[in-house]
Amino acid sequence: MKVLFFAGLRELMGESVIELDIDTSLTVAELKTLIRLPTGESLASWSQSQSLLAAVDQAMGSDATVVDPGAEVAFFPPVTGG
Amino acid sequence: MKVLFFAGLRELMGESVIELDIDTSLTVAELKTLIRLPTGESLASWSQSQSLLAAVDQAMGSDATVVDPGAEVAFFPPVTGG
Amino acid sequence: MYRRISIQSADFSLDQTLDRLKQHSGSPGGVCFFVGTVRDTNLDEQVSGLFLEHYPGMTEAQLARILDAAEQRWPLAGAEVVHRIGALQPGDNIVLVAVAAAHRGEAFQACEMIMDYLKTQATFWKKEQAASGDRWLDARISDQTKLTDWDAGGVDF
Amino acid sequence: MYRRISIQSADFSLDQTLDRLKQHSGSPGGVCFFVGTVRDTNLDEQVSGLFLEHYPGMTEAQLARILDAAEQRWPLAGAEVVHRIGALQPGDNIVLVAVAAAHRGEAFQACEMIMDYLKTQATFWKKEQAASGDRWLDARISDQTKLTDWDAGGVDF
Repeated sequence: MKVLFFAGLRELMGESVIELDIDTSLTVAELKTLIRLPTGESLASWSQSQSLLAAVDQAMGSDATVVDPGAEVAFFPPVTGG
Repeated sequence: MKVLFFAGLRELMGESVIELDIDTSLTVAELKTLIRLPTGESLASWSQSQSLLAAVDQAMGSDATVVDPGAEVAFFPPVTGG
Repeated sequence: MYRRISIQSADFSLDQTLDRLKQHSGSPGGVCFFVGTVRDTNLDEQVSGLFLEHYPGMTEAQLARILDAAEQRWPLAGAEVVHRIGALQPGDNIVLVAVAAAHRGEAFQACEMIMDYLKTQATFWKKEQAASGDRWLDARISDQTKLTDWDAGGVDF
Repeated sequence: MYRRISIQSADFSLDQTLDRLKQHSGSPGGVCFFVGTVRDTNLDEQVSGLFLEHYPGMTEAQLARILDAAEQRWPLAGAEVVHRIGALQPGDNIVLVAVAAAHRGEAFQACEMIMDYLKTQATFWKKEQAASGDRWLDARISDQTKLTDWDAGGVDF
């Protein structure tokens, strides 16, 4: 499973993409507990105080969205284009 | 007093401007009774069946608008720009 | 507010209007433009051309009054109105209204109000060359209705 | 409906967009454009530049979904969305949305809706170079509110 980070979160993670070796489906919420920032804090814990959006296969998702092992997931702050 | 005609009314009148020798103030409604189309019909009578707008000194006017002897008056159909 | 009103037979450029608005209206954030063009059909008939007549002097005065009304209602940074006159072909540009403002909602609203007023208050007339002959266009009831909506919203004109 | 979506570092031309819309969307009558530019101040600080990052692939997909939603709601003739990425200076163009339609009210509404959705749903992020250092911009609550207004009006997205 490929997980991408953008903008401020990308800088905080220190990388723009990680590969996770996961062979079952799980929810976005579950995935957030498995990803850790360089500080050791989980993304799930961090997102309790920060706005965080998630996309699954390039469409907006929520905590309940199911992620298949081959999916592309992305986490990012609220968008600021335009 | 200078009276201008535009668009379809100009073609109907056969001229774009006439000079009237009027030395007192009068209303647009009164002025319309004095102006005659080539058919002999007055503008007042014609405008009962046709949409007609009036401007006095280059601002929109109504039948009640007072016209001074030195004014520029214009009559025209509803506008169709844009 | 920066403003420019032009009645001209020549075509216009949106890119040049944008450059002027940027140059003269500070750093407004957003610009809304509307461009009206000559349609190739009207009343189910092919249109081969258009002739645009106007009332020199009054047209400019009316457009200035319309910009005054918009400026009174919204905090705008700049506006341009360009309207062509003379002979035009299907597809040709007729009118350009551009409004710069700090907030995009205000740019959209002011641009639409200026167009709605221009359609009913600016002294232009279109004569159409159609297959069945030349004809002066009639004003549209729908344009009058749109104006009433702005009046209800308190536009002072 | 004719449509074109472009994410690019190069600047864009409104005149060229208008030409393409005329060429590909019949004889639509009216085109509404919105252009967003880089402001020179933000949060009371001088801004010396901006860097725009996006999510390649998803951004294009989101913009296509936004155009789908607009097309579902109004009878449109064509639309273009151009968004720049990379390093930009104050005054530079950032975004262009252009919508051609037979009726101008629909062109205005669709253009504004596309901009409102773009602001909250398209995966772009701005990093600003200000006097006090570089900072990622925060999303605005007001942009979220505008979206809720469209949702209440029944936009399907």
